[in-house]
Amino acid sequence: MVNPIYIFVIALFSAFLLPVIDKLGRKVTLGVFYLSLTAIFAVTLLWFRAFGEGALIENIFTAGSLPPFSINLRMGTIEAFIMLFVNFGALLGAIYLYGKLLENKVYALMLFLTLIMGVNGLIMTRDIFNIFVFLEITSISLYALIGIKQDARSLGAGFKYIIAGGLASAFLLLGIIYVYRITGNLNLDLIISENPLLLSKGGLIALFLVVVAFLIELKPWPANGWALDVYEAAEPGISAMVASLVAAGMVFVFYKFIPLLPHSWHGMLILFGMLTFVFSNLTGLKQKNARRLLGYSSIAQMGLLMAVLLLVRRFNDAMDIRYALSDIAAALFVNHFLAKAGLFWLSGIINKEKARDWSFNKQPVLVLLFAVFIFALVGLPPFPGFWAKWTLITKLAQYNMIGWIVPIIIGSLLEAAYLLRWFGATIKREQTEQVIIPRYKILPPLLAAIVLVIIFPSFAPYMTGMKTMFFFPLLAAAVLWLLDVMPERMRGMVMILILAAFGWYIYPLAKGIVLIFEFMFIAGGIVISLASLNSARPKQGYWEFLVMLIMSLALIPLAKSSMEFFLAWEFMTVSSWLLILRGKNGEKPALTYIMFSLGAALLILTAFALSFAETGELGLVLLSNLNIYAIPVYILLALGFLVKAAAMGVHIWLPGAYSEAEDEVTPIFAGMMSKISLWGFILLFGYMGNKVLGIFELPVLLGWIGVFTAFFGALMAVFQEDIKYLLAYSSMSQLGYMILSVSLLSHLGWTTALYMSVTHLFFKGMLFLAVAGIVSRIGTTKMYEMGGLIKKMPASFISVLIAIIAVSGVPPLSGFGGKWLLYTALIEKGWYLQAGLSFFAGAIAFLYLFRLIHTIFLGQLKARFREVKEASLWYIVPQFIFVGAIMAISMFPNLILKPIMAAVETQFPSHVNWDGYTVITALGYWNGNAVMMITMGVFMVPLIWLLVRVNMVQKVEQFNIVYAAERPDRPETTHFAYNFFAHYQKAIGFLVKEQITNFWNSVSEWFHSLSATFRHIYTGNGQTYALHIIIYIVVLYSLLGVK
Amino acid sequence: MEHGLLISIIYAFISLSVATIWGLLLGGIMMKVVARAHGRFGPPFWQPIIDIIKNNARRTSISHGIMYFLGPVFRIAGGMGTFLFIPFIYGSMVFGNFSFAGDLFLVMYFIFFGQLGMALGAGESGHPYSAIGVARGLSQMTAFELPFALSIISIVIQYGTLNITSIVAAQQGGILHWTLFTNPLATIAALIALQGMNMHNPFSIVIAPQEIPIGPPTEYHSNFLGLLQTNRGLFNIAKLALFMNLYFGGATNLFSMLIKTFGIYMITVIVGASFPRFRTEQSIRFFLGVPTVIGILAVLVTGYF
Amino acid sequence: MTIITILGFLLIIIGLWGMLTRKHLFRIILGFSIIDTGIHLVIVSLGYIKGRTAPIFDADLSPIDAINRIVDPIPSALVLTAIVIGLAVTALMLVYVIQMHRHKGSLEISDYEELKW
Amino acid sequence: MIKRFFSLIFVVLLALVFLPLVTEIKPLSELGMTSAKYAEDGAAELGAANLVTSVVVTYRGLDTLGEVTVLFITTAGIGFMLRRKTILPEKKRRASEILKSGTSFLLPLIILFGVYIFVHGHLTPGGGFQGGVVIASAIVLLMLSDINMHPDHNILNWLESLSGAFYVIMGILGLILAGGFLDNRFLPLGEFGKIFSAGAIPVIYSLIGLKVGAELVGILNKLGREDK
Amino acid sequence: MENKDKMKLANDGLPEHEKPLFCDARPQTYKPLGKYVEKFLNWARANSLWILGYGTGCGAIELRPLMTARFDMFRWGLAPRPTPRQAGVFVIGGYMSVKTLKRVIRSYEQMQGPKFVIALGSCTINGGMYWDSYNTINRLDHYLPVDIYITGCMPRPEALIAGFNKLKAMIKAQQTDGQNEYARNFDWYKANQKKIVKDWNMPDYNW
Repeated sequence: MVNPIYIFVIALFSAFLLPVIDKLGRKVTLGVFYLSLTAIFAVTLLWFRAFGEGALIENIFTAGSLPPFSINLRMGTIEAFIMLFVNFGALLGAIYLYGKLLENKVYALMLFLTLIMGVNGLIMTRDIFNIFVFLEITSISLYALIGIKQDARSLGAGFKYIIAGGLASAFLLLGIIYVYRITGNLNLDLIISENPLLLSKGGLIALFLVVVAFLIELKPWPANGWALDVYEAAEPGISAMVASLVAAGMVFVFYKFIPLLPHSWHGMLILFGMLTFVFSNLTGLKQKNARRLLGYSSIAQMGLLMAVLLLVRRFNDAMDIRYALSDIAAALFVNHFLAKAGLFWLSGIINKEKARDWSFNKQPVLVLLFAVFIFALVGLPPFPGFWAKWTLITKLAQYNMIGWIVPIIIGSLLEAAYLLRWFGATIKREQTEQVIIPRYKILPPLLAAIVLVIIFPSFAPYMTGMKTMFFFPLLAAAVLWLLDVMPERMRGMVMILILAAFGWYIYPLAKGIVLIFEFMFIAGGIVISLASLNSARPKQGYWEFLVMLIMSLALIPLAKSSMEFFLAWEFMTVSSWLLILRGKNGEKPALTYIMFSLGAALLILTAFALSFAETGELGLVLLSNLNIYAIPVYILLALGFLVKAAAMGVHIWLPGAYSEAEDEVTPIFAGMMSKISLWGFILLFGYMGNKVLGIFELPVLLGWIGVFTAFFGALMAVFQEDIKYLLAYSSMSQLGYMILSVSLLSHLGWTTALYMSVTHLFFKGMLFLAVAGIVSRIGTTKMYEMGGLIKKMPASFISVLIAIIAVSGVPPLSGFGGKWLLYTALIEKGWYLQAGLSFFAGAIAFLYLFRLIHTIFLGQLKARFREVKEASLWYIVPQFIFVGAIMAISMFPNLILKPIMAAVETQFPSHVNWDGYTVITALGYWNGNAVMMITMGVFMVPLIWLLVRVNMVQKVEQFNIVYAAERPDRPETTHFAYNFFAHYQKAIGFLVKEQITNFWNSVSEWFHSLSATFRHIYTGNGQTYALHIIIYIVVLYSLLGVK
Repeated sequence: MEHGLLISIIYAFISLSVATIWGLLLGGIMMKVVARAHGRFGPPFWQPIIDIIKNNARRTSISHGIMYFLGPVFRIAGGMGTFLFIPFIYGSMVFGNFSFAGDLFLVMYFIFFGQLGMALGAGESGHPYSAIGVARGLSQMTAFELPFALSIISIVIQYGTLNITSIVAAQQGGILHWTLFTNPLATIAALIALQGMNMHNPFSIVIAPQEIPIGPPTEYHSNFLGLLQTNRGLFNIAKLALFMNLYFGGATNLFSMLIKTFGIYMITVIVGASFPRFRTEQSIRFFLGVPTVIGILAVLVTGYF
Repeated sequence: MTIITILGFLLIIIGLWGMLTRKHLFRIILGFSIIDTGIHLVIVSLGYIKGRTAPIFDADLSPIDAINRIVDPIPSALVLTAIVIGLAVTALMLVYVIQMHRHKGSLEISDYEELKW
Repeated sequence: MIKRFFSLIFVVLLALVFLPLVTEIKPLSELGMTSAKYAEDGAAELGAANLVTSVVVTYRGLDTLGEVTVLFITTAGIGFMLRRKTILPEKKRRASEILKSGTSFLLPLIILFGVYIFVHGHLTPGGGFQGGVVIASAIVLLMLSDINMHPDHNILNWLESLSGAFYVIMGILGLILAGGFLDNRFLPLGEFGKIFSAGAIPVIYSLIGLKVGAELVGILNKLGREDK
Repeated sequence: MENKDKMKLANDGLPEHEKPLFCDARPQTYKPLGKYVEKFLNWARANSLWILGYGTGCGAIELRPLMTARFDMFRWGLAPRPTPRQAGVFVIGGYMSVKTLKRVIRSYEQMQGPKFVIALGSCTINGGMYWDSYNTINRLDHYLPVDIYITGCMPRPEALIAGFNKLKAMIKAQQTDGQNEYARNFDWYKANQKKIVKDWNMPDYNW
């Protein structure tokens, strides 16, 4: 193997000779320069491969004597791993800086080389004074390189950096010399083995000084203002180096010192790491400058990494180099390293200071890169951050360190908040000017992104026992993305074919309740997707995310382990979020949606982690074996699913998400995605049954939440002016019924829930599709702007009519079955008051349903819609498929009730008898078929009477109304639609004052003002920053309790 | 059902006819009663029937569209259906109706069928007063349904069944077995709700004749109006029959049915003659206040004590 | 505990105080230099053993009894490196100050606060 | 003011943090294990009379290489930072006669002294760094006495580059021919205490001396210029 | 049936873009049904007279007492109705100004047939005390087919009752057919109406 010393040799040799070579011309110099970097990278690559094949750790001695008498280096698996990325990053960084390097003096090349050498040295050396030397080489090269951009800002930032770095190295030097004085040598390994010597008071102080110096280099909160300034002001190529390469070196040095640290220090240091993670992210919330924002994120990630480095020491897992990334810290490191460097590079390409000035949605390459980096940072699958977070939280739970999960969750959410907000805003902003992309500048982020994606197989250890099909959503999305050249409708057909094939593939795997869900997702997905074929306009990213969403939905019920479940869950979250973001005004609702969804996901993750901690396995079945953690797991899962179901209190994401998503997607959200929370509850109750917390039976509590959701959802729907908002709240209300009935934990209850969810899919699909069709024709979603469309869109009217009769539960259509089952089940269980309230909610549903159909189809047609045509067939056909389905199950409820009851019977004993078409429970009976027949009969009699006399009927036009002996002026003033239920608002509108929205808004506001408060510590004054460092040292010292 | 389809249709027809005629006459009688109370003669008690004939005898009519045309059909189909799902006279083959098809909840929800259809028809007329009237009617409906539903739940708890026939059966054997006496709270709540359902004063804002010329049916006339008026009689009887069955021991023969429905309707008339009109939000608040509390008490008393 | 060590620490503290309180950029650099010097003093003082001689072999000092007669050579070696590095950092700071002055014409640290929050 | 107050408090607190280092750590009385080994075997192993030099150049040779690198990147950095066109300052007081004649008299002596120091680095106190600084001081003296004199940029560059490169080559030679990187024993150790002894140490120290001298001159030269 | 276009009304009073908002069919004449059937139906019509009380003039004051306990019009099957759609008898309560005439025509046309008009007071007959006013019409039956005139200024409620009873008798005897008369002489009526009402911004026939 090549002696790693040659890394130094190559770097130094070319650095020393470059000024001379430069006489031959800059091209030659650059050639040598890139050659050297490539050679260095090649050396590390060789080593990495060797370790992959099982090589042993190698110590490299210098000066012909053995340590501790001479300096030695070490090349081990971890070193090789880190250096691989460092040198890869260095190469990319150098490529990125090509332009700058070309135009600046040769010094820049030399400095770059020494910087790389310094970092490599930091990683390899085992001599503590040598660490100091390499640190200084790194720092000084960096100080000089920051000056590549010569303006007052970057110089000021650089100077602050030097002050901070100088202080850190001063303390480091003091510490090192005292460590030497006490242990008598400078070799790290020897010092570690003679650790007890350092446990004296003086020794601990010396150690403290060393550690604190590296902490400061890691930019801990709040002593990190100088670093932020550098990130903000320096040339982005350099910032990328600071955030990735240099940080990697520092982290690794810190890692080297960990064995020296007394155990009593760990907790406090982890705390400080976590504080950095949380507070940097918090402060980032308010940040408007793109690079400074990245700076906050970098610092936060470093804090997390530091905490994790200390935490993972308790996990005692052996690291396998073949799967280097199976180490949490390594995965976090790689994730951060590539993503952050990539983002900094991107920021250099876009070259806009303010994050809100970024806009490049017409340049797919940039969008894609941005997405990959942001998603990786947020920790979405399949990027390393996802696996790292998953493992970290499960391990923390397993090793009984649950408390640490809290800051991780809070910090992650805060980080997601500003990153995803940024992402959403950037993607949505209309691009006005072309971003010029020099080829050499786009290459590095491109490579980084590719690596982020293709290191995916390295996570194989996480995926043991996981079915391949859980990656099908990604695969399908990728396939559709590659088919981008095809005509849009063709792509849609392919997507539907994929769904059908997928349905065929999973059909044998599903039975019972799962089969019902699969039926809803696949069949419903196919039918609803038909509507999206209506336009041949290219829709970037539409089919991809749609297929991903539907497939991940279908996969969730098939999940056998919590890993599978969570992965599919995250795929679902991401794809649905992106679909919302595609909507015209989707930016804000998408953010709210993703924040709540991520919050829910993290709750679920924590629950799974706790379950893993207790049972030691990931199988979902094991939820039923839980004992110690049963209650917390139960509550966490329930909370997570409640958020997804948009239950009362956490519903505020729903209206925006549903209504701002594209019209063709909303039926999928409302009809299918919302049901996934129902599946969650079925899972939860199915495995864990009833649990009692204090005097509360948790399902009873959930039932109350459900019924209040139903009630308030309905009430809020009544007061909406926007049709999609109305339907969204209506969905929320319906979900409330389902939560209520599934919480009953009885045969009838579950039957109700499943029956409702299937019928809800049908009628919500119809309603949203009808609305989509209408909106596609008239271009507004405000109901009071519509009116009288029945004559223009009779087919849509019929479908909406059938749907609202079904939703309201009026016999003879299928909705009544749901209501009947619900009340029967509730009364059977003894939940009387719930039954009363849900009856009230059901009555309120009439209000919004009538308003819906009236203000759209009835009343006065507006002049500008006089030429409107019926919605396109692409909308009508799926609606009538659903109409057919509803009519069928209304006529023959057995079609659906019998399979559902049979499926539920595996869980609960059935008390239901059948007599022909009559369902007989202990309480009552219902014959859907007979009701249908009788209704049709009694309907025919008066109809015939009217038809007999139809001749005398004169058909009139819309203004032929009695209008107090006047003629109507305009349709707008004659159509009663706005504030339709004004008196209702007057009577009980106070119940739906926006208190919950206000609550969440104030939570957000509170975080933002907290952020604003905290960031004021960064005064911009270099001296103050120095003082921060001193304060940090003193405070940490006193908290560590060095004695 | 032991008899054939044709027989049951004939029975249903008889039952419907009796109910409709009785319902219309009941309306006429009440008009007479009120007139006597005013010191007038009042119209003849068969006046409603003349009105219906007159309306059907109209030579012209206009239609605003299909839904407008079908609205009254929905309305009367709702009335007929509701009635047919209620066993009219306990133990009677002819007046047993189609109660085999569903139970109490079916009846409660079928009530909405007609209202919904009517609302849609009225909506298509394009007249703003119709829409305003419907908005008021629906709002008020949600409010009085709550005490009514609570009362029903209380009854279901009390008798352990949703089957109306069984509920009537349980009340047989003396006046003290009536729900009126065994569960007075539920009865009171339901009777207050009934006032709302009947849309007499003080809950008549929906059809405020001068403000929004009789509200939803403001555009209906001729034979459409004829159907609506027929339904008014029939539907009235359906409601009264339901209340009779649930709270007043049902009826074992035609005569007791006449007496009981008359009595129950009398309550509405007395209340209507004694009170002025509530505004919509006042009536909503009213129903969500005392009657709901009574209903909750009824549920609590029967369900949990 | 030797007087040199104490002196070293005193210099460190004085330098730090200067760095934290002086507004002028050159004085801040001066403060830094004082800290550096203090540290160098501490380093050297830690290697000193009372009554011993420098670790250079000559007529007076043979390698055989060196172990009992010489002071610790390592701190001397280290301080050499430390001095050079200190010099380097100081030089770089000075260059920064020159450039900063060139761009903004000010030598007050409080004039370089536009980056904040 | 409040900042001053905080500074005072925390500097005092920091002093308190340092206090145990002064009070607890007793003055050294025995050599530590590493230095004891150096004292016992250093002379024999490396053949250098100056033990500090052995440590500096060989035992901790990597540090020294780093140190040289630091100096090197400092010059590079300064060159990089001051990369705008610069000229010599115009208003410059002419050197006094005493300085001029003193310079012409002392210059060779000082350079000679510097060369002596780094060539004898392995025998007597001093070495490459010290020698380099002395040489640089001679050049500075020259620059002070003659305002028109400024060192040739090219020569400095070549000197720096080549001496640095040769230093690295020395290291590699040690790696290939002797025990490890920067091992001085690929050249004969020679007779203890003589000038041609201690293997490559004098060579390395000479290279360091040249390099340090060139770099320091370079730094001063660059810092002494002004904007155009 | 004649030419279809001749059946349509021109609706010239309406701006072009509003024409589709109004029905343009002509009123038609209706034949009575079979003898006995029609007799029965006329009985029902006569016994259920729903009044459209349009208080156009002072006569409206005399209409109100009819509803009181003293006169009790309900016993003859008379009932007030708030909307012309449902009413069968139009009681014109006195003098007709140009402005009210327009509304009266509209309301009359919106009533469903068979429909009857009772005109109260001298003003409807010959203009009464306003006979030379610039703002009132003199003879109502130039504009609408009137079935019964009740004279007086104002006629007492008793006179009204007598008028109603006369109307009932006429209906039963099938002696009055204002709806058909209006349809037959539609063009004449319309021309008269338009002579008076200058701002004719309605369709020619208000369905």
